[in-house]
Amino acid sequence: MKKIEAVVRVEKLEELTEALDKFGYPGMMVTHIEGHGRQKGLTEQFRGREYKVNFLPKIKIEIVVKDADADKLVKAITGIARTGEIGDGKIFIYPVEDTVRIRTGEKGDGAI
Amino acid sequence: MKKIEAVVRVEKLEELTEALDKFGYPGMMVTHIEGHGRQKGLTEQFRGREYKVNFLPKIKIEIVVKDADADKLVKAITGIARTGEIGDGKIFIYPVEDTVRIRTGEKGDGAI
Amino acid sequence: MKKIEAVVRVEKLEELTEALDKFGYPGMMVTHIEGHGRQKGLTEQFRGREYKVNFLPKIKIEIVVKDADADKLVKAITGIARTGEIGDGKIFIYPVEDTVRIRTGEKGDGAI
Amino acid sequence: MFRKITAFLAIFAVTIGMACLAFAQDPSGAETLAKNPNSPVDYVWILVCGFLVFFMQAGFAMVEAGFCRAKNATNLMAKNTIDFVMASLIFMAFGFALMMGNDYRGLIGTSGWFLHGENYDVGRYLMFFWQLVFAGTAATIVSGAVAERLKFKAYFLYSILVTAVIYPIYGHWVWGGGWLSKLPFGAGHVDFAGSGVVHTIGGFVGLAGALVLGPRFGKFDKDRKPRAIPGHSITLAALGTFILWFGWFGFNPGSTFSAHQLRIAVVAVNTNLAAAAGAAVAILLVYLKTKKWDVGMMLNGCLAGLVAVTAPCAWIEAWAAVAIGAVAGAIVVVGVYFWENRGVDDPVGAVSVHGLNGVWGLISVGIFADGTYGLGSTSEPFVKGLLYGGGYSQLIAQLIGAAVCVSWAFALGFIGFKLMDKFFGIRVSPQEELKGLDIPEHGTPAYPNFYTYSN
Amino acid sequence: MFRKITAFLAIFAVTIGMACLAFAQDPSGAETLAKNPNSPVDYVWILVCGFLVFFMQAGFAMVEAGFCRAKNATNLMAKNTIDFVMASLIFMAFGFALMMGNDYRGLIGTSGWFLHGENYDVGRYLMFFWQLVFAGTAATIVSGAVAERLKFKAYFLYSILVTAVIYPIYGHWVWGGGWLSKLPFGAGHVDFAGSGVVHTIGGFVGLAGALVLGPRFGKFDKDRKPRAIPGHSITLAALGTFILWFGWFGFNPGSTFSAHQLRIAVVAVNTNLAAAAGAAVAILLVYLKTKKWDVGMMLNGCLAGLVAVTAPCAWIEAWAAVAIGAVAGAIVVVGVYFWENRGVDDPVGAVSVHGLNGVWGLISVGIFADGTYGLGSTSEPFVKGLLYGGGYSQLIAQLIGAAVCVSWAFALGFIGFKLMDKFFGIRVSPQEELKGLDIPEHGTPAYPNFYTYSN
Amino acid sequence: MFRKITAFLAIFAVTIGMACLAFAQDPSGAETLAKNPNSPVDYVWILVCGFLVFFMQAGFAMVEAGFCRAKNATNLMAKNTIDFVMASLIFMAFGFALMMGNDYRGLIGTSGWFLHGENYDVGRYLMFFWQLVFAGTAATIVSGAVAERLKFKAYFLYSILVTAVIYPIYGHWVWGGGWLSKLPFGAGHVDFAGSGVVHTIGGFVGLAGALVLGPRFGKFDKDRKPRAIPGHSITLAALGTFILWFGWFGFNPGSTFSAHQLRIAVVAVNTNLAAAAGAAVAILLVYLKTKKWDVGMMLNGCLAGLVAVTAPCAWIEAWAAVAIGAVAGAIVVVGVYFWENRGVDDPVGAVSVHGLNGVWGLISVGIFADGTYGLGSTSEPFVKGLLYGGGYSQLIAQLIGAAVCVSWAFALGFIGFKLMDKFFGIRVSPQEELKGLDIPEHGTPAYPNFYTYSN
Ligand SMILES: Nc1ncnc2c1ncn2[C@@H]1O[C@H](COP(=O)(O)OP(=O)(O)O)[C@@H](O)[C@H]1O
Ligand SMILES: Nc1ncnc2c1ncn2[C@@H]1O[C@H](COP(=O)(O)OP(=O)(O)O)[C@@H](O)[C@H]1O
Ligand SMILES: Nc1ncnc2c1ncn2[C@@H]1O[C@H](COP(=O)(O)OP(=O)(O)O)[C@@H](O)[C@H]1O
Repeated sequence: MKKIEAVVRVEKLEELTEALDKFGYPGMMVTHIEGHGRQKGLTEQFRGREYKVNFLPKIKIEIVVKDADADKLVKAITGIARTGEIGDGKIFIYPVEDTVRIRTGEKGDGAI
Repeated sequence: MKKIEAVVRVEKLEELTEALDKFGYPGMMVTHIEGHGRQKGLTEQFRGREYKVNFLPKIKIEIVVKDADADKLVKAITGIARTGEIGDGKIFIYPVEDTVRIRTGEKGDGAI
Repeated sequence: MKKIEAVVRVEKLEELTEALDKFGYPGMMVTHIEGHGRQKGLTEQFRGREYKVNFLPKIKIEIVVKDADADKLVKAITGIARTGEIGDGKIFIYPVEDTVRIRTGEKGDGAI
Repeated sequence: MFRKITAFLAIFAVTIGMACLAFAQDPSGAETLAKNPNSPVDYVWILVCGFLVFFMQAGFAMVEAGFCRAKNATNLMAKNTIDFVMASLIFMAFGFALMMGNDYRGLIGTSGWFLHGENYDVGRYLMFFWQLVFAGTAATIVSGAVAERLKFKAYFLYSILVTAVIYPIYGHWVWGGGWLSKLPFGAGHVDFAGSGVVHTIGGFVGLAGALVLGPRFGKFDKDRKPRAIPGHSITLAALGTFILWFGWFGFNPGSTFSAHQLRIAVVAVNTNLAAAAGAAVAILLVYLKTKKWDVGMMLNGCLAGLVAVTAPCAWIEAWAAVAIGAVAGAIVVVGVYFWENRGVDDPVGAVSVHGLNGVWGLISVGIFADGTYGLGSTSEPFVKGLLYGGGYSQLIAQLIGAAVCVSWAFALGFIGFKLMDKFFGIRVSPQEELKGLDIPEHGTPAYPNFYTYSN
Repeated sequence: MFRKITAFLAIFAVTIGMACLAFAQDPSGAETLAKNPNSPVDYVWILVCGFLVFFMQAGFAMVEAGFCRAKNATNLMAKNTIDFVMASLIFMAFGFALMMGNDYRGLIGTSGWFLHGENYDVGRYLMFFWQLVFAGTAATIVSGAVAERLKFKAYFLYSILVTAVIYPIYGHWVWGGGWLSKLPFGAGHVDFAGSGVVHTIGGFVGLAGALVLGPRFGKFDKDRKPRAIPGHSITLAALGTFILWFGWFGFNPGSTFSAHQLRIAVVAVNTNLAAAAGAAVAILLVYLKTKKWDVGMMLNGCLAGLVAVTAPCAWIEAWAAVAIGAVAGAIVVVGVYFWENRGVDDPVGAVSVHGLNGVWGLISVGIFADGTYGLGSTSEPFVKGLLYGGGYSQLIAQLIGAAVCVSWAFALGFIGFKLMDKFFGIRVSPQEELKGLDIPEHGTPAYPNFYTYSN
Repeated sequence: MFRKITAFLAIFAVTIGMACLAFAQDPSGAETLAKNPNSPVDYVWILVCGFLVFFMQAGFAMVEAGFCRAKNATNLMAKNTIDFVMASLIFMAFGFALMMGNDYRGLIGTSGWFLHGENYDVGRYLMFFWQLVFAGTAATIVSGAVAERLKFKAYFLYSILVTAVIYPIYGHWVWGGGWLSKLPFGAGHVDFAGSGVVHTIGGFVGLAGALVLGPRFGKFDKDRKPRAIPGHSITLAALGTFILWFGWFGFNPGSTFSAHQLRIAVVAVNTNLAAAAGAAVAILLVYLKTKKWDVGMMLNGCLAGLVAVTAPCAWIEAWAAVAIGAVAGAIVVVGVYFWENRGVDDPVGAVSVHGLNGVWGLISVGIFADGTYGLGSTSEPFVKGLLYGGGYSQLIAQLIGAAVCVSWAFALGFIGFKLMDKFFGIRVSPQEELKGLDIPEHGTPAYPNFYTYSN
């Protein structure tokens, strides 16, 4: 089992969810995070004075998948999340030792 | 060391925290995430028009534990978080290479 | 590749970001989490009645780094995040199998 | 759907259409003006004060929302709107007639249904407007005490009950020439702007509702110890309190129902001083206990002072207003702890603020009234209390009225909520309560763009 | 920067300085008071009502913000402020003269530019103040219909257009002694407090804006099916509605422009009943359809009732106000679905609330006016509609006025927005719209301390 | 606890009880009405305007909360409430007597303590009410300048100092028949509605507080460069501004203290135009500098215009109001940058809005007063400024008054805050400031259901 963790642009969430549903991976955890990277932050202003915001809102999607499916999902996500502009984000792949479905107690790939 | 990551129903947080305290694992990270899975989303409505919300608020609990304690904690969490209804959530177990307690600089199991 | 996950005090975020920038690791994911540990929670009050809050706001910083850089970054973070008081937080190190830069499709260390 | 609409309207037209047949008195106001060329300033005063009283609806909505959780904010907005909506329609149809119609044996009014016929008169409409905004206030007080667990449907029906029966009938007894106003003690039972008629009624109907419903999930721990459930916005609660304070300047001074009573200046000052004293005492008392400056309780204390001074405001002088407000501030603090320790869950403190202090307000008339002013007039009979040589008679009249008010409000409120509970259950399901009422009852979360905790 | 300021001010002084040369009439009010010793109460009434109408600006700001997303809240505050700011300056310079100046062939007014010369008179200033707050209301209605996508710059220019041309010229036709008021049917086209002059104008200029802009990104899915875009704060929306309801008590009763018209009591009652009926019908209709108690629609229904009763409020009795409000509640529900199903995106329902119900309000006069009251006076000619034996003539006058109002507002609004669009493009870029207008246009997020979703 | 309460109240009763002994003048208002049958409309006007002024408390609370961070919102609500609470009690006990009591050598008033004895009179109570709401406004201005770091306790004591000493004594000099009103230049130093008495006082006491406290943690970076600290709710800030604008219509026109001064119409128009001009200039100036439409500064500009026109509003005509407001808008923009660049941290811009523009308002009288109106009367002496042939004398009177006002407010404010700082330290600890004052000082987070950033 592997965990695919993708940091993407906020506006990509909807499309990605639909795609993953199609792949038979409805299950995911979505977190609203703040990203910091190559992409420049915003300049905002309050009562006439400007200030820089170094963090940008990003979406973090985490999915635990069967080893076999990892690659094609990574490809799919990459394809959808890409705009070619700085700030598209990253995908990280981690090892997972086990999964338990709380409702049934099932373990292993069956629980995913 | 292992990391236990549990996605559970919002209303289970309090009970889980108390239980883990008892097990001598006060330390945890709690994140409010949005879950997507088998469980149906909600139908909401605004000014007469209905719309579907595909994400449900869930709680993600992360605890890093000694290898030895992993299983009994997973069992404990499963027991408490289970309702038998779709949407109970999942537990994922990951390998952890090391832990550092910032306050003291300690490393390894002692730092957990 | 390794992932460094640091739970730190909210007020340390700014300083840490600057330091990591210097180390050539601008890229990071920041999450506002609620921490629970040795540190006592707060006592709040509403309309004359007191109540305890068991969770404290903490910042979780995640950075994926080259194996070689892990140690010095952990040291750096520890140094900055330490106050010596209970509640300084923890650093966890996890194995990472691969990284993809969505914008370019690059993989491996080059993508970090 | 359209058929439904047309049907609905047809019925409406017919039912009410009857109205326009009977002949009218002075709908244009020409005669009234001719008779009394000075009336314009009275009309202006009463209407403007009435507008301010109406605005209190916004104040209640904000205070209650601010003191409850985000997951129930939509529901509170719905309830705080629908109660005035139904009050307007029902009070126009029945309430006003029961309260201000021709008296029948001191018990009820019997004329003026649907404001029809000879009620199509500028003077009657003026009085209707004034009484309506008061009825609406009494109705909206309850929503706070039953917040976060009462079904919208039940609240919908409740608001009809209050504005068609509970409020107007008691109102008739005190303000409609009914038996309480004719008690053979002092000047009879008097309640200048409604500590009793409006606030005690609202507060104790609320208590009945809170008791029938039982406490919110999580309000008491296993061993019945009360737990605080913090409200979701102190800024809204404070805004609401300021709006109420502002509106009260219409509520009390406007109750002279005439601008030619220059006593309105004294009423305004007293109203303000009581609010201030109540707030000061409340925050100081809690500070002595917890060493924190408790804003929520200060806001409650401010409202407590306003409620208490509502009955006496026209018959007392400044120092008495301060004293009455100070006691009110103490009562609300003690009251809030009192109910909670007895397992009663009143999310916004409505029972202590309006119920207990409404009673205190009625009683205080019998103590502090200084005999300088009469029944909305500068001439005899003057209202005189204990401290000014009036003896006990006025106090007795006040105690009787207070007792009747509490019993009437609590009894009818209890019966009303119990009956509804029998028929369809007035409390939402535990899951709905846990998730908050906004989505299951209304489908609409109050703050969809914000990350909120639902606990 | 400083040179710029001084320049700016210099020009100001010069342009307007001209004003103070010409001689004045009664700037201190001494003569006016001498002539009419009873005028103070009228001044008080008109000013206080005018203050209430001004306060409606806050109501619109809160309702629109509440019904739109957090990422555009700053922009909505900016627009809802600037429109009244520009209205004040432009209407003082040009609008007032065009609307209330000496009539030229029933088409426009031609005197009183910059309130100068003989306009420096307490009576003229009073009238200016009253007309200004109305102009400001008409202007601010539009911001809701064009919300979440119109550039601030375009809105800035639009508010000049509306208060310098669209509103005052049409206003002259109805209230300035223009041709519509002289139609040879019934009492001529009548619009007591402005269902047409203010609300229909605002609503249909808004429709024009919404059409020129096109729908918001995400409002319709691939196959053109409308999708709900929930507003970010039901509490603010409700607060805003209460503020508007409150302000309307200045808007309608104040339109007698005299406290000696005791009819103000009837106007106040009718205003309130229509709001209640509109809210009740709207929430019930949606309940029949979705089995949820829809707060957003109830608030719209309440405003719909207020808009509709604005024209007839002085000429009808209570039951008619309820009927008119009930129909308005139905119209707003049907209207909201109607526009959405036709691909028109009106984020807050301004077109249905103000546009459609403004028209209904005008028409209702021809149906329900009961002949008991005249043109802001208790004497002939009285306004009489169909149901009271007035026959069709008044109805015809109302229909003509409504048709003219809709065409004028829509045509000029459409041309105005189209022209601006040609010159500099009135819609923000897709990325800006996605991120929300607050940061790209103003640099200031509305809620920087809160975790918000930007979808 | 109960012993404490009773003790507390006993003392109260005794202290103030003294009051009710002395004999009273006209508590019922019967004689007053007999003497002047036209007074009701004046009472109505003054009271209603007074209610509006009171409502400004809500406006200040919302503006300040909106412009500060979520973590200090509870604290701001607490301060904005307690200042009016203490003002009410203290001004009734001492302030009113010092300000409006029998004059002693042009320096202080010396009668009317606790509103007792012959002050139990409708006319005196009316005047007290009016002066009180003004005192409360002066007090609340300061909370913005010292926001996010001043201890609640210190603010509590400060509000006593301001309403017992600083405000009433200066007020006596200008409005109580004191020496400034008798300056041998022009008509003496004049300040129609309080640009100086209320706003300059509040603004410069605020400056003193800000200086004694020093800037907030993080306001300036290592090399002293100012950094923006965005406020947590632009919607609340805008709502507050609308409420203040609304309340100002009571503040300025009501200052005629009589409805028989029809000049109130001119005052209302001028008040509104200055607000609009201030807002327009402020947003345009910032736009020239940053190319963004800055809402925060527009709101400040609007308030700046209102503050500035407060002194001259009754003595100028429309174009002058626009000019004065425009300059005010420029002053507030320049002022905000000016203080920040000098290391002064004024979180909401109170010093520039109220302090600087209060001074400008006083001066503007000497420039733009057009000689058409007198001292709250339509007869001699008329107030005439430079541009209308009044020469320099009025301007000199204004400059002297302004200088005195600034020095008095700053000096006493500075001493007051310094002394408190010596005794118990007026600033919260760095950790408390970092976490926000809400929890350490009050125990109550403002938004417990929302995910907030504490930075
Ligand atoms: N080494 C890293 N570890 C963790 N997160 C990272 C890392 N590098 C980038 N990110 C995340 O990816 C997001 C996009 O990265 P960025 O450098 O801005 O653009 P790009 O990925 O196109 O180069 C960042 O906002 C950050 O959240
Ligand atoms: N493969 C997965 N990867 C990550 N998170 C998952 C996965 N499957 C489920 N989840 C999380 O678990 C939650 C519950 O899963 P769901 O399918 O709704 O119910 P159940 O676990 O009872 O089948 C989801 O909301 C989602 O957050
Ligand atoms: N075993 C653990 N697993 C996950 N998070 C932990 C663990 N132990 C501590 N933490 C996190 O670290 C934070 C600080 O830990 P705490 O015990 O309060 O202080 P200290 O680290 O100084 O002993 C906690 O709030 C929690 O979020």
